Amino acid sequence: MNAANYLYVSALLFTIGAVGVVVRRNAIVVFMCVELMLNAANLAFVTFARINGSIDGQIMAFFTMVVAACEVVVGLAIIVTIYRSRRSASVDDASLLKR
Amino acid sequence: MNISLTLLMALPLLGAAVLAALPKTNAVLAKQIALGSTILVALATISMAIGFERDNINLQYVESYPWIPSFGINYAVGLDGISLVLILMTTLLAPIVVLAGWNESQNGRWSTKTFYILILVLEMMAIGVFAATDVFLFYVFFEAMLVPVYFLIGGYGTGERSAAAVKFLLYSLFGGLLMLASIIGLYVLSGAQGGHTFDTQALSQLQMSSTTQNLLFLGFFIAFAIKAPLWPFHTWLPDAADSATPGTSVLLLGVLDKVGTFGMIRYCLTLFPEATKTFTPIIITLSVISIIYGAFLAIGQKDIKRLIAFTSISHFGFITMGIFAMTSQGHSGATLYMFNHGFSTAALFLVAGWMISRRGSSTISDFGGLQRVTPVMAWAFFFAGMSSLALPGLSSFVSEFLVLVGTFTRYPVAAVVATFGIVLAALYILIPVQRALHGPTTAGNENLSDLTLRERVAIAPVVVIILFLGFYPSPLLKVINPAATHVISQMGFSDPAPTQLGGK
Amino acid sequence: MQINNGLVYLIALPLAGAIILLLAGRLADKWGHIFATLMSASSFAVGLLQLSQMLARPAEERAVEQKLFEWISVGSFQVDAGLLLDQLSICFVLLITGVGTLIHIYSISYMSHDKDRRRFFAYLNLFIAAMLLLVLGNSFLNLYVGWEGVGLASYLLIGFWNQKPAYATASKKAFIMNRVGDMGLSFAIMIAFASLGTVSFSGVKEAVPQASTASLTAIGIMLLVAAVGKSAQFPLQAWLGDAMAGPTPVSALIHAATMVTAGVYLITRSNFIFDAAPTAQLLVVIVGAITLLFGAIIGTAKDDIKKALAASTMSQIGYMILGAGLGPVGYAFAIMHLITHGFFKAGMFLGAGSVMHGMDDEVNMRKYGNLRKFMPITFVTFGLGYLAILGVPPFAGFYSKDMIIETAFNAGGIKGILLGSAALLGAGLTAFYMTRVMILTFTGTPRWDEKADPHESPILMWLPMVILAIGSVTSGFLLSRGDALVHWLEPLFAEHGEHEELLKPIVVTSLALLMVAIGVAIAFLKYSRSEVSRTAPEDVSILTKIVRRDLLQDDFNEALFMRPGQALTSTLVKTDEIVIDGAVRGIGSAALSSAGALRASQTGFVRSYAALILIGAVALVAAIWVVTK
Amino acid sequence: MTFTAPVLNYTILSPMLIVLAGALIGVIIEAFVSKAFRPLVQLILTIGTLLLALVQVFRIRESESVTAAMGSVIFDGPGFLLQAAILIISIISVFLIADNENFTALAAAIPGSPEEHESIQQGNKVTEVFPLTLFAVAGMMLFPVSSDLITLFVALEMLSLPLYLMAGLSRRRRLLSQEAALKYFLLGAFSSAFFLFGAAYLYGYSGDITFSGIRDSVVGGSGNDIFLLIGIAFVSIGLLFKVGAVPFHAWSPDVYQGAPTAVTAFMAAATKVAAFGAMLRIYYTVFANAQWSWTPLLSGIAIITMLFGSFVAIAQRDVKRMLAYSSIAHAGFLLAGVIALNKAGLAASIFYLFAYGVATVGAFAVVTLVRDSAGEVTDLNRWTGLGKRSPWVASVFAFFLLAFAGIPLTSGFIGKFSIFSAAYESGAKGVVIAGVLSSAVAAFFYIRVIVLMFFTDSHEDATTVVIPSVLTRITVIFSFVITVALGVYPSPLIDFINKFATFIR
Repeated sequence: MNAANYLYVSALLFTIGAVGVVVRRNAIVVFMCVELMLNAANLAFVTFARINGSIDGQIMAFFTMVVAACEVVVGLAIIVTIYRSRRSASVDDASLLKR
Repeated sequence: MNISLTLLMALPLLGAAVLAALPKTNAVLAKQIALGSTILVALATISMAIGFERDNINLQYVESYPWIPSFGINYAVGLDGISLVLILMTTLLAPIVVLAGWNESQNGRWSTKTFYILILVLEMMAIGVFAATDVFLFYVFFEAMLVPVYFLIGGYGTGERSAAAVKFLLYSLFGGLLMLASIIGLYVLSGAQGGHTFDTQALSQLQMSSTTQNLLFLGFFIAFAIKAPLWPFHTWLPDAADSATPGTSVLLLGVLDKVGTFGMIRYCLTLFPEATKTFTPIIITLSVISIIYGAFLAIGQKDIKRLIAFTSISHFGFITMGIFAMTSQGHSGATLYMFNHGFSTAALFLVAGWMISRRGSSTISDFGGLQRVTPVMAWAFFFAGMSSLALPGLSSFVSEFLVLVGTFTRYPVAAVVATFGIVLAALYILIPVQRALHGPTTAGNENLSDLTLRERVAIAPVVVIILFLGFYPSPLLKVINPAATHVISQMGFSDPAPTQLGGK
Repeated sequence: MQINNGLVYLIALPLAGAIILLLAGRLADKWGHIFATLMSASSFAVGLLQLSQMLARPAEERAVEQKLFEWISVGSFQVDAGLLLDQLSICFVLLITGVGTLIHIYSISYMSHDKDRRRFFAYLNLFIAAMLLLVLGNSFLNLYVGWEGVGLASYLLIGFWNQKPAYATASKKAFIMNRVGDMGLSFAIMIAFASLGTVSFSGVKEAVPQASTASLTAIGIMLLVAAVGKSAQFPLQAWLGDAMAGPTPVSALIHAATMVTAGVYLITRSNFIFDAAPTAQLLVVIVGAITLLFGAIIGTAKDDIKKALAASTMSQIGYMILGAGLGPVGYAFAIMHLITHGFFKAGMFLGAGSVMHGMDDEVNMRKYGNLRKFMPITFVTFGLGYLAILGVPPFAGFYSKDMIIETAFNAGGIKGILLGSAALLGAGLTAFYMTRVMILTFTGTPRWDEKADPHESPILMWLPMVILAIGSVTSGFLLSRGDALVHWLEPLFAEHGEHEELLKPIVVTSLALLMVAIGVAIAFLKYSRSEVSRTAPEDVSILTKIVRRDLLQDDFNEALFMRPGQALTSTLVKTDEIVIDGAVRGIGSAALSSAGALRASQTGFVRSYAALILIGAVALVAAIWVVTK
Repeated sequence: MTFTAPVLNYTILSPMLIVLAGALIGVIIEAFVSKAFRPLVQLILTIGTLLLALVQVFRIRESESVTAAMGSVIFDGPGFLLQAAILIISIISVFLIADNENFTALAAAIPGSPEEHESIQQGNKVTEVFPLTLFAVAGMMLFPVSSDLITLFVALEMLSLPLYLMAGLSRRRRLLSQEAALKYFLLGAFSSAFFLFGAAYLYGYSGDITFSGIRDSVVGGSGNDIFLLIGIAFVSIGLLFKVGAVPFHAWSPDVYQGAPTAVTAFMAAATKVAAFGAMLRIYYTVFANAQWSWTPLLSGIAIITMLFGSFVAIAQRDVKRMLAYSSIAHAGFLLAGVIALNKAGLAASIFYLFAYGVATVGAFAVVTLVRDSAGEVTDLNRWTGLGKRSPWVASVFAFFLLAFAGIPLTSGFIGKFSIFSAAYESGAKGVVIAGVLSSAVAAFFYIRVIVLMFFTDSHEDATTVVIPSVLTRITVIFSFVITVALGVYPSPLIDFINKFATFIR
């Protein structure tokens, strides 16, 4: 199978994630879309590792996962706090700061 | 190295420092210290002027220390005839302004001492801007000067003072930033041709394409044209003069605006001779427009301070025309004009200021018949007006005539049109003279008091200088001539030989 | 040329007087008038001394010079503050200081009730100094200083009672119209420097032979413009009538005897230019001829005694300008007429002042009448002046005016006939309006206001009148005896060849006297035989109305200059505010509103921010694709 | 197969390790020291740590070996300068953070809830902010010295994550603060994803994750250009987001306004140094030879950023938002230094970063002082007449504004001059002209604030200026002195920077 196809999949996933961030309102879902984008990048890393025959890309993927996990911790903390304050997880409700 | 110039600049700063250490409450002491410092500076300048070698065309009192060596920036100062004359004007005007505007600071937002600190800082920067021989140093003073003036207008002025201050600052900053772009251009060019430098002499040797030269020239010129101010960049001036205190106006129109015309000589002409030649027709046209336009607007004003501001626009038109006429008469005349304009505007503004503060109004029609009520004040105003319309026998005549004659030999049409300005000058002076001084004494003016001794002492030196230089301008001309001729010959110009009309 | 270091005192004395009186303020109120008179008299004495020295020298060496100091020196533009006293200027010096001193004396009494008398004398001294500088300066630029100096003094003196708005306006008008003329002088100096390289009289004179006619014509025309402004000639004549707002001694000194004749001096002084510029010279005679008629016509309808005399002055200076424009042969006659006119016109003005003194400052002649009984000295002196101005032999005017008429006829061709006829017609008109003045003032029945208390003036006033009257009688005869003045001035002017005579002198004289007789007769018929009404009749022809409105000179100036000027001014003021400042403010508000619009892009919704990033990303990729394509 | 121990070269890493160690100790302190002592202990620890790290940075500045951790970190001249700048700015920011008026008592409590009141009454303090700061500082220090994609990404997250949290800790107006944290977090994560995706393509292009490897590929031009371009574009997005360049700027006004002012100061100043530091390294070394592809784009972004920031700032009514837009405009100016791509540009950028960072902290420090009974007042309309009531504070603030505007005799002018001249020298005249024009626009709103403070009479609901704490005072005075000194006599610093400003590739 052509390695390029994996790249297309990765690009597709990235796009889905990016569009998801823009169109979804629930903060958790938005955040999951970001995770999807990160994983799309991971897929690209792994694919390139395969293409280039080096292991660096795979290492990068592991790092990404760890970092993503950290991000989840911080992100959920923020989202939960704001949910508790506002009783809403919609990102559109948090729009006091503008102009 | 002779450090006279640095010491001269340090003097007002020292005065400002002493003032800063004073308690706020002692306003009189603050005034006295300010007066003392400015007088000291004036005396120091006079002694330097006496030591100045008139026939030496090289810069004198030269100092140069590295300031930011990695950019090739030096703290470099020096004097030629032109800058000496302008510094002399600045330092002579400063004590007069302090003495004349003794109570100007009392309606301010801040204390008296702040007012005088700002004045002294401004004086120091004015000396610096005229003395700088490093373009970067010049620019630093050029821009930094705006700050004290801004606070002087906005903090101690009247009426729409903050709006006027902002307008002044924005106009000037805009011009300054254009100049900054040009300075950066020069800097980069000099880097490509033998090392970064800001030395005026070295920069004048740069090779550049005519397009580059034209663009860089415009950056400088627009900045100076705003400052001078030349039509159509003038609209900040009436507002600023309207709002500022008379003393501030004197410093603004008399000193600060001269930086514009001085800059044209020192930077536009010397650094960009070719571009100067390209743009001269346009600039001469703008000058002539300024002369006539400023005069007409002055005639149309109802407020005395705005009127004086517009007369200055007309006068700056003469100065610019003289500079770009590229004849020794035009050039010397323009420099002399700068000096004379300083004093004649000072006289006008100071006396107008006294009239306004007594009457509580600056509308010309509120006055009337002052000659019978306050004869000395009326005489002072009349004298100032005569000086402004360049009556022969007063100093401004010499300079105005030199500019006209110098321009005529190269640009007769411009000179002829500009000469119509002298008729308009008669109108814009005599109309307010008639309304304010003549006629029956109008209601509200009956009990105005005449000039006090302090005010008489303040205006006396101005009157003496105007009269003296009207009959005997040689001391100044002898200082100016070598420098002016030097600039012109560097540009590759010489005075046109007498030519007959229509051949023989 | 000889050096004489005494010339400066001529100017310095009255100048010192002016400065001291102005600076001393009220302290000098008690003695100021005497001091000023002494200063003027001392200057006259210095003038006499100079004359005596001058007479002692041979004709070619009479001119003396004094260099005071280097005035303006830039490049090739070198002007020294220098004085020149030659045969021409000594005439003026004596006239100015002599008549000036008399008028000082007169004013002591005339102004004795004015609390600002000291200031008046300071101005008078200032005027004397400036006028002396005008005639003594050795270059056009020095002359210019005096030229504007007398303008200033005239402004100050016309507006001496400037608490009256009309008087203040009159002084302003005079100054501004003079400035128009001064502009001409500026142009002349500029052209002279640009084409001849010098502005001194001697320098220009030397350069004339090498100069092109175009240059000289241009200089000449511009000098004429200057002369027209200062001497109230057509078309810059309108200020002179209004200038009568000043105290009467001022009118006598400045607006009759001396300042207004400065134009004649200028043209005579620049004879070497006009001689070489026929076109300019032609313009000079045209201006002179028009003005002499113009002034005379205006004079016929004036009821204000001073304005009638002013119109007469205008007309008489027209004669002088005409004479000066007739070339070498005419200069001396112009000067002669100038001197005789100085005597008789000053005398008449002082007479008018004396009348006003007695008539509670009334100037309307329709409210005079039969004053000869009450003011005999005034009547006699005024009458002698009257005879002089008419040109009745052997009074002064006869000698000088007759010569000018004669020379005009001799100018040759149509030009000569036209000019001569104009001059003749002017003589007739002069006779008419002057007779009218005499009749209305001194004869007939009294038509006085109640407050009037006609009486003869005190000695300080009538003495100068008497002296001037003596001058009016004798000066013409003395100056023309053996062509004294002509020979005196000869070294200054070019040789003039013999002209063919169109008319024999005796014919011209007879014609002139005939015209005078006709003028006098008409005036008698019109005013002496019927009762004069106290108000000017309204049912008069349109022509009379026009003449009463000074031939519409003010309407013309208003329509052509003042109103358009005012409209232009207010338009420009609005333009400045709306267009230029408006553009700047427009940029400011446009920046603000665009900032407001951009600010709205910050919606506060995090999703729109993300969308912005996404769009940015797409745009960036697209741009990279475009750039690297 | 033998195990080769990696050569870590601890000397090079020591400053960062010191900071990390300090952070960890801080976490332990949170657990073991009693509430009453925690603020003081944490403060001393944090400042001590940062000072120690600063000393260490200076000590190793001329060490012979420059790479550490097997080439993942490269400590060259610019690395040294940037780390030193970050540490100095952090120290003065920590002084502001130490003012506990700024932070909530209990971050987890619902705003307005009884728990919150209780917590306030107990005098609780969120001392966690100190270790968070140290973590962020460590990340910032690592960011500009990273030398491969992994380290770069980890450093990016390391500096970002603590900041997300810190943004939400405000004591007053907590809803706004939390909103700011949420926005910052979501958008930050979003941009990180772009960054990572771009990193993947750079790796795909060169087959290497080290900067030197990627650079070699760019120089050799062997790889697939499309991968390179996608990589450059997406990595740039991540970096441009951090510096707040248009159109990736939208977070910054909201976050600047919502976050506690002390955090805003830290974020605005230190993050900018770190992010531009990394950007300079990447563009000057890795992408240098592909400049044909990115210079035009970056120039465009620089121009838009300058003009947008300056224009929108005109219309702002809130001082923190105004400073945010001003910082956007300054990001545009700094991009000119990146575009310059010459030694002068690098030196100028570093100078500018330091000068701007210090002035920014100083300006925000003044903002923390202007309060009413309900805490800080950032509404500009209520700043009217400040110059009358507190001339010194207002004057200092005005001075910082003049520095931002680039008036001579302030550090801002020297910075602007040097960065524009470098850009001009490289031929980017359009950027210089746009920079000059937007400076003129920018002057408009700086002056507006000065007018408000000095020339407008105050309203009734006037604000007061609290007497600054010693620490805040130190920050303000330090920033002021540096801003003056760098304006009047910048030569020593410029020479110092010139000595070090060369990237080792």
